Formats: sequence, C-alpha cells, structure tokens
Amino acid sequence: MAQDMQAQHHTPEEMRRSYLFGYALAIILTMIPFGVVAFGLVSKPAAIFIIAGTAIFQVFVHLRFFLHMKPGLMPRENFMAIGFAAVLILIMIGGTLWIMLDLHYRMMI
Amino acid sequence: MTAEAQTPPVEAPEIPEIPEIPEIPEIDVMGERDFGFWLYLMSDAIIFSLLFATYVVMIPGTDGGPTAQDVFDLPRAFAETVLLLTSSFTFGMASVAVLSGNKTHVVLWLAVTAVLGLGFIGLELSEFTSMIAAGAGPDRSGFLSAFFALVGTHGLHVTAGLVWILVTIIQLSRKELTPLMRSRIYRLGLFWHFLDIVWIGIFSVVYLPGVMGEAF
Amino acid sequence: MLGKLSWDALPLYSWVAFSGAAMEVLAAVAVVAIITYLRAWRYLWTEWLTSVDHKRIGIMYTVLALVMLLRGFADAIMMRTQQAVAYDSQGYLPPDHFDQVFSAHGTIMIFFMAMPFLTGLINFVVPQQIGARDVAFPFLNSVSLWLTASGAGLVLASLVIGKFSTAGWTAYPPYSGIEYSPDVGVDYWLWAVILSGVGTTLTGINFLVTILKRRAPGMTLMRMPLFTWTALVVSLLIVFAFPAVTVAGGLLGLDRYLGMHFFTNDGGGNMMNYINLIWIWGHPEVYILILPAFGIFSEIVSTFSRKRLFGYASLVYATAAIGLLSFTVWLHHFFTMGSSANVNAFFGIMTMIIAVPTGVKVFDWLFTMYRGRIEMSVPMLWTIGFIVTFVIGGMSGVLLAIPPVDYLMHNSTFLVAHFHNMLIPGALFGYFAGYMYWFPKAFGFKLDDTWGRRAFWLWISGFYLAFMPLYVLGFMGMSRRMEHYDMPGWQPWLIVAALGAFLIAAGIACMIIQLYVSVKNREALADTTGDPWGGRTLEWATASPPAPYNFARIPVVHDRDELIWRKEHGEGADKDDIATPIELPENTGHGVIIGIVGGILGFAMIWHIWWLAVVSLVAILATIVMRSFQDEGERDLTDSDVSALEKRGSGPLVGY
Amino acid sequence: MCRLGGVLAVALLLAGCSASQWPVLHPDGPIAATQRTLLFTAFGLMLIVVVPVWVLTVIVLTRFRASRNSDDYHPNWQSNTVDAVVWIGPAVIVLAIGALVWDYTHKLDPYKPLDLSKTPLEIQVVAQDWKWLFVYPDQDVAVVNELVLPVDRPVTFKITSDTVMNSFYIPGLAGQIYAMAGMQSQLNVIAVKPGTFTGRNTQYSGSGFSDQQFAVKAVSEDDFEAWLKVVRASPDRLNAKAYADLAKPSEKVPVKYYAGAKEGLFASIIEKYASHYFHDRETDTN
Repeated sequence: MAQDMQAQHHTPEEMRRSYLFGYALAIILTMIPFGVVAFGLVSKPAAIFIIAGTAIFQVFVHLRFFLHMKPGLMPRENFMAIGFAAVLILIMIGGTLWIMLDLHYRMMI
Repeated sequence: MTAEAQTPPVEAPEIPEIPEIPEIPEIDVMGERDFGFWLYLMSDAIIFSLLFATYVVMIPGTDGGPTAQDVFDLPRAFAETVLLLTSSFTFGMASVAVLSGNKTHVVLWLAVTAVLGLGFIGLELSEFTSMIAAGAGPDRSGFLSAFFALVGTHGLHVTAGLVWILVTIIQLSRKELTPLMRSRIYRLGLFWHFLDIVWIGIFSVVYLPGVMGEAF
Repeated sequence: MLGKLSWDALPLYSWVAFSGAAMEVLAAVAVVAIITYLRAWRYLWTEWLTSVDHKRIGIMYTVLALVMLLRGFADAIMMRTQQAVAYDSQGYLPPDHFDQVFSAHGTIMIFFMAMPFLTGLINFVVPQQIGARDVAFPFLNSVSLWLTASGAGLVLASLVIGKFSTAGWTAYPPYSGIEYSPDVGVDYWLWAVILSGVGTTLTGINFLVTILKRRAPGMTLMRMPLFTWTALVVSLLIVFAFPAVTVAGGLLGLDRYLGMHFFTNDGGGNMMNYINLIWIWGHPEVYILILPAFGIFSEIVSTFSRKRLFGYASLVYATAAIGLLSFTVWLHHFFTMGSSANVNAFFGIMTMIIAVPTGVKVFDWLFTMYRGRIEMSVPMLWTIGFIVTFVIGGMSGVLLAIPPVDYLMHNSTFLVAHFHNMLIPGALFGYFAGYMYWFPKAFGFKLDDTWGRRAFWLWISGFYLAFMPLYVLGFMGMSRRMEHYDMPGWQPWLIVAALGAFLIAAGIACMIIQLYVSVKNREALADTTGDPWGGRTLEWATASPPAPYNFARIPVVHDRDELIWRKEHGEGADKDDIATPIELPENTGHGVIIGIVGGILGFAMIWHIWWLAVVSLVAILATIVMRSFQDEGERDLTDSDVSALEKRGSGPLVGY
Repeated sequence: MCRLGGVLAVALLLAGCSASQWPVLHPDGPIAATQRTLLFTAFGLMLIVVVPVWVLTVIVLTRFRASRNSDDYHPNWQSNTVDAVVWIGPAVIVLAIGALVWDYTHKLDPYKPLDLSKTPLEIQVVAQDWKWLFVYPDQDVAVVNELVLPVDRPVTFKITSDTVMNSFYIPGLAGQIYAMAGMQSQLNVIAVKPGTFTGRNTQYSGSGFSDQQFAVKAVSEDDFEAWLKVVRASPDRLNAKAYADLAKPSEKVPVKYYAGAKEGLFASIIEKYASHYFHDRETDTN
C-alpha cells in the first residue's frame, strides 16, 4: 500500500521538508519565466527557451516532491505507465504539430 | 521453408520443475486502486495533451478577432499559478497530517486547500466573464474556442477536485482515518497535484508565450 | 419542456424507415412480454443486471454484441440490395435514408458489436486464464457494461425517435457540424460514442490492473496465455487511445452546442484537426479490435494442433510491437488531405512496418500447426478461414499504405473491401471462434458442430462473394457511400456482392439455429469435465460453468501451458495450490442505474431537454458520491458454501 | 438460379473487356500510370509473403491432420532458425517496399509541377453542393461540371471548396486530393492522349453526393481553342449574383458555360472563410 510505503520510507518530518522544498523550487521556477516575460528581460526566442526549460524542470519537481515519484516509493507499474504515457504524449503532440503545421503550410499559406 | 528441416527439433523446452516459492497471494486492494487511479490520470493526461496540441494548432485561427496578446492578463494568470501551487503545498501538509494520524490537521489543511482552490476558480471565472463581456467569448474564433476548451477543462477538473475535497471532509467528520480513507486521500492528492502539473503547462504554453505576441 | 422533441420525430418519412422502426419496437415489446410471461424479471434483475461477476458481465457483453450484430447486419444487407438495384435509378432507399444506414452500420459494428464482443470475451476468459477470482474492480466493470449498453440503446432509439447521423461512422466535419447537419442525427452518434467510450476506458483500466496485479502466483508475464497478453496490450491501447476520440467528439460537441469554431469552415476553424484527432484514436482502435482475435486464434491453434505455441516469445513481442506502432501510423487515413511528401512517406513506411509483426504472427500460427495433430473443429475452421483470407486484406492494406497508390484507391470501394477484409476475417471470425470455443465453459454444453460448420462455410463464401467484387469495383473507380450510380459495368459486380450478403445472412441464420439446436440437445452436448477440448490453459481447470469464484484454491502456475503441465504431472499436480478465504463482491444495482441515467442524460442532450440533462447529471454524481460513503459490500463464503458449490460440478446450465 | 449465374458471368466478362471501364488499371495520364505501375510492383512483392502462407496452409493441413495420425508429431517443437526467418523475411520485403514508398511519394507529390518546359494551364476548381465549378482564369471562362484539358500541356489545379470537405478525383488521369473551404490544395496533371474520363467527388458530402460527377475531356490544342470559343459565346457571366445562385445546393446539375468570371472570384471564395489566411498568402508569395 502506498501509505505503508511512504510510512516505511519517510517520517512526517521528512515529508514536510520534501513538500516545503518542492514548493520553494516551484515558486522560484514560476517566478523566473514570469519575470522574464513580464519585464521583457530577454529576446523572444530566449524567453521561449527559458519558459520551456523552467516548465519542464518544474514538472519534474512536482513529480518528485509532490507525487513522490521515486523508485521504491512508488510501484514499478506506475513508472511503466508514466513512461508509456510520456512516449505517447510525445508522439501525439509531436505528430499533431508536425502534421498540422505541414498542412497549414501546404493549404493555408 | 527449408530452414526448419535443418534445425534439430527442440523437443522439450526446459521447464523449471519447481517454480520459485510463491508468496501467499494476498490481494493488495488499495495498491490496485492506486494503480487504477494512476492509469486514469495517464488517460486524462492524454486528453490534456491533445487539448494542448489543438490549442497550438488553433493559435492562428483568430478570424481577425482578438489575439492572445489582446486578451491575456499575465498578472492574473500569475496569481492563479501561485494560488494553485500553494494549494498543492497545503495538500502536501494534509498528507503529512495523514501520515502522523492527526485527523484534525488533515481536515484543516484540506479546508485551506479548498479555499485556495476556490480562489483559483474565482479568478478563472472572472477572467472568463470579462473576456466574454469584451466580445472574446469561445464562439468568437477558433483560437478562443481552443483557449476556453483547454483552460475550461482544467477548471472543471479543479471544480471536481473541490467537490471531492468537500466530500472527503464530510467523510472525515464521520469516520476515522481508516486505511480506506487514507488511501482515498492519497488518490485525491494524486489528482490535485496532477492538476497542478497541467496548470504549469497552461501557464507556460498559453499565457507566457501568449502575452509576448506570435510566439509559435 | 421537451426541447426539440415533437411528433415530427417519428419515422414517417419513408416506409422502409417506418417498418424498420416498427420491427424494432415489436421486438422490444416481444422481449418484454416473454420475460414477463416467464416471470423472469426478478431473476434477471438479481442474477444478471445487478451482477458484478466478470463471467456474467462477459456474457451480457456478448449478448449485446450479438444483438447489435443483427441490427448492424440488417443495415449491411439494405445497402447491398440498394446498390444492387440502383443502377440509373433511385433504388428503394432515398439518399437521406441510405446515408443513415451506412452511418449506423459503421457505428454499430465498431462501437456496439465489435467492442462489446471483444470486451465480453476478455471479461469472461481473462480472469480465469490468470487464475484470478474476479477482476480488480467488479463494480466498475458493471458500470462499463451499462454505459456501453446505454450507448447502444441510443443508437437503437434513433431508429424510432428522430434520425441517425448521415455523416458516416467517423463524422467528419464540417459536414457533421451544426451548419450542415442541423438535426439530431450527429448528436445521437456523439452521445452514443461518448457514453460507450467512457465505459470502454474504464474497462481498459480495469483489465490493466487485473492482469498486472491479480495473476496467480507463479504466472510471470512470460507465462501468460497469449489471449491474456493481447488483452493486456488492448487494455493499454484503450487507456491511451480512447482519450483522443473523447477529445475529438467533445470538441465537435462544443461546436454543435455552443457555436464554437474548432472544426467549422469559418471563424478560424480547422476541420483537418478533427480528422487528425479522430484517427489518433481510430488507428489504435483497429488493433484494439484485431489483437484480441489474434489472441483467440493463438489459443485455438495451439489447442487443436495439440501442440505448444510456436514462437511464443515472438508472438508476445509482435503483439507489443503492434501495440506501440499502432500509435505511429494514423496519418495513413488521410494521405489525400494534402500533406507533403515527407509526412506522407514517413507514415506510409511506419504503416508497412506494422505488417512485419503481423506477418510473423501468421507464420507462427502456421508453424504451430506444423508437426502437430490438427483437429478440424469449428473454432479451428474459423481460424484457418482467417489465415487464408486475412493475408489478402494485409496485401491490400500494404498497397493502400503507399501514398501514391492511396491517391487512386482512397474513398473507393477498394478501401471498403480492404477494411472489411481485415475486420471480418481478422476480428469477427476470431470472436466467433472464441464464442464457439468458450461457449461450453460459459454454459456447460458445447454448440452443435454441424450447424457451426454450415455457418462457417456460408460466412466465408459469403464474405468472398460480397467483398471481392468491391475490390474490383474500386479499380473501376467506384466511390464508397454511393446511393445510386450510372455506370452499367458496375451493376453485375454489385449484384454478386449482394448475393454474398445473402449468403452471410444464411450464415447468421445457421448460427441462430445452432444456438437453438444446442440448447435443445444440451444434455447430449454436455461438458461434464470442464475441459471439453483438451485445453492447455487455466480456464479449462475450472468447472463448466465455473463457480462464482472460479477457483476454490488459487492455482500455482508452473508452466505457460499450465493445464498441460498438470495433466502431465498427474495426481498431485495441484498440491501447491493455495486455499485462501473467498470473498465475493455483492451484487449492486448502482451500475445499471448509472448506465440507464447516463443514457437518459445522452437522450436529453440530444433533444436539448436541458432540465432533464441537469437532473440526470446530478443523479449520476449523487450515486457516485453516495457510493463513496458506503464501504463496499462483500460476502464471505463459508467452507460449506464452497464445498456445496464445488460439488455441483460441470454440466448444462449448472448454477443458472 | 443457374441461368442467373450464366447471365452474370457473361455480364462480368463483357464488363471486363472494355478498358474505359477500368480507369485505375488502364490510365491515360502518366501520373496515374506511374501510380498504377507502383501498385503492380508492390503487389508482386507482397505475393512473396502471401503465396507461401497459402502453400504452407495447404501443406500443413494435408500432412498434419489428426486423422492421418502422422508419426511426425512433436508437441513441443520450436526452432529459433524458423523464428528468425519469419521475422527477417517480411522485414526485408517491407524494407524494399518502404524504399519504393519514399522515392515515389516524393516523385508523385501532387503539388510538384510537371514538365517545366511548358507553362502549365491553371484551372481553379471549386467544390459546391453538389457540383464542380471550373474557372480558367487566364482564358476568363468558367464551366460547371465539365472539364476540358488540352493534351500534352501540364495542368495545375488549384482546388478549394465552398461547402463541406470534398475530394477531387479523376480516375485515369491522376490521384485525388481533398478540397476544403478556406484552403487551397493543388494537383498537377498532364494528359498525353485525347480521351474522356469521369471525375467525381469521393468524399461523402450529403444527399446529392451520388450524382456529383463531371465529364473530363482531354482534347488537342485546336479543339481546346474551339471549345473555348463555344464557352465564350455563352450569354452568361459568372458575376457575384450568378455565383451566389450557383452556389446554392443543387443536384444533377447539367453542364453550364460562363463567358467570363468575376475578377478574383476564386480568391474571394477562399477569403469568405479565411480572410487572414489569404492575406498571409498574398504577402508571403509575392
């Protein structure tokens, strides 16, 4: 049981620290792109790069510190499911954008 | 076809005569539910991914109407982000309270989470109503349809999460922190944190590039 | 008060539609009358409708599939006769009706025949094959069934109240948008698909958890029977592909109900994205339909060749490869939309790559038969018919996967022939084989052999007669979905195709007679051993029909063909089996209530009866919340319960 | 029954004899001909897999029937070599067809202009409920449900729709491509000898769909000029009003000639649905 697993691996105090740390990181990772965009600190391509980078990093922060994705803490099946989902999300989003932008270029411009 | 003639037939594949001593099968009901819920979240993640992809595809479809730059209000979106992030943290505190078995604290932190979630929904609704009032409703253009569908679907999920938190608080007023209740709160937490991740996507794909003008 | 609903909704626009509706109403009345006459309502409710037993749910799914097969086939034969007579004339179906017929045919056959059929077989067989007592979430299973059934109910209702969609089974916009299809037809399609889609997604989650978490001790992944393997991959495909149809349908619904512009011609809409989304689901869906049949063929080939499966690992890897690759080929359904050569070529090549694992499977089945002792039972006949016919479909499929060739053949009857060539031998023959193979397990007696053979020969010859002409007509430039035509050269071929459809009708009649004859002679056809075919896997280790808990003692698995292992090891092979307390989930009406109210919600939305929609939505949510306040009901079986159930053994209709 | 069978057989045979009935197998345009050749090649390659399956099925079923009680019974038979062959065999064939696919998909891209030495004839194609409008912008004529092409001159179709999605297909001349509102797709063809074809919409579009077809005539350059004269003699012009009337849904529409079409008609049909897209086009391509 997931609770048992957490209980085995974490004291409430450790959990609290994990959430706090994750929260702090998440806030920082939100402030950075917000600041960059709101105050126009860098060029647009650079801003996009920063937004993408901090967003991806933040997703991992959430998975690790809020959802406690850590080998041993979460059953193997969950990792397999999220791995498979990640691959399919890449295929579906990537494929859709590739196909639709290509069609857009061929038919609408 | 000739290949198999040359191959000597393998008559009996080695079958382990005595298998590894099996454990006494004890069905891990809560583990099954956690895994099932996790799969549901993955399925939901695909829904959001396709809504994201649709949104990006529809960005040019403004039909001469308002663009992202015209309608998005970054400070409000930032406030929504902070509210949701904080609610994720307070939910974490509720999980900590579950771990230490302190029911009062669980209820308290869940209530705080719900208030923050309500704040988020309130901000989102005010955003939607002001957009619709300004003639930038979902029926104005394909771009706005995609925006409302993506952000609205997330908002509906948050609303469902709020109802669930409410139900949990009521249940906790009647029951102790039984293993069943603990496992339900654990799954509610997965749901809530998952919505936070989706919101990070919305903030980073919709709002931040949106206010910068044609980013894609 | 009643939204768009009025007396105009009655099917008085053509005598064909009216008589169809009348027949459907009469059939429904007759069923109700018979149940009432037999005083079977209480039995039906307590033993079946509220059941959460995976075996009964599986049987109910299969019954739903067979009923919908009749309806879907009625549509098919109407189309074939219409096209056979409609040279230079209007035939007997006006376009408006013909268009509903082909849309209903496709929708029913995919969503309400094939999906329930495979779900039913998986439900019935998989827990037994993995040595489990039930699925992981029995209540959810009941919800899935009834959501699917209410979706089917909506399609049936559309025949009597209002009209069905004319936009085909994929409902391409902008034709399916509110501007070009203002009446309720597309809404019927939409809600039927969404309801059954939710049910199917829940089934997928249920079986992923069941297969991954409830396997008997000793059953490693590489010891799972192949049908279970295909069920696992199919569940995975369901969980990850069905969201796409939910999104496509949902956004189309937003366009139709709230005037949004996702797929409209104007307002910045982009219809191409719908086609993209629907096929992100649609292609994995094809494999969702076919993979379980592949699993069934694997079981049958091995059983009736009296031989271990050849290349088990290859078959498993091929199944997994097909599963993953099926997510990477969706564009081949719209090569002609205008994508550039790079995109088209990429997806064309990906499509061909799928042919490799598929080819491997075919050869592995043949090599399983090789050096075996093949018994030509009826399930085996379906399998052989499949192998011989399926490769033709595979060949036409590879041809269609070449973009420049697809430019010629797309939207033609060649395409129609191709996918029927895949889905009839590939999926339906498999389901039939499974139905005849596992029928004794479900009811304790075999199906009649002679009528089964007749059904097979009529089906396969009917198939060739009906669909080979469509390949030819494709080369003659005939488009699909034509209500009439003015090419004299087409008619002879269409007449042959219609004859084929009538042969298939005779095949279906044989299957009905087979069922009747078998029930009548059930004592003579009795399966008293629980293992009528000399099976190889665990489902044959239970009684026929199995006790509600399947296994009194949880079997410990030693080998891939566990039952063969046990037969070879004789007495004491079951000494490791583990006795654990047996708990059975209690029957509950919540599933059927959620399903019915879901159907009402759909109906209310279709006819814009908003108050009813709100009421039913609230009712569903309330049921779910109420349930969360109860802790699940379970019934613990005492030792004497179990020994009584164990004593009753195998035989016709034992336990019903 | 027997008699009916006989009649059918004769009818099928007769049908088989006339080449014009088989536009896909007896094409008259080089594009369709190359596509057809590709079809035959791939078909041949596929037979390398399919024929062994049938042969093996027959062999297995005759030799290993339980009733024959053959001694050659090995209930646990496995073979890694055979296993490898069944993977590698199909893979090699797919590799071969895959290479063909890559090559020919690029060669036969419908957007690719043909025969660069001649300026192509541009024809604008508009799908309507349930008919086809062809505008010859340089010749300033417009025709409903009849398409006349000069032989040996490349033709570029610019295709859009003023209704739901259609698919523009002339079997025997070239492959098909979708016609969608607010968008423009392209198709390049060339007819090498005079002939007549039937073109049609293959994408189901509503109740008039079955009759949504048109005659295609490939004619000599002189005949083409003569035909243009006939069209230009028509009293009708395709002005805004005439277009609006034409665009209304109608079935089985007879051939209709217009001497002259409104300036920029085709662009205005696309702009009706997607002004901003078309604006982009102007600025991008010029």
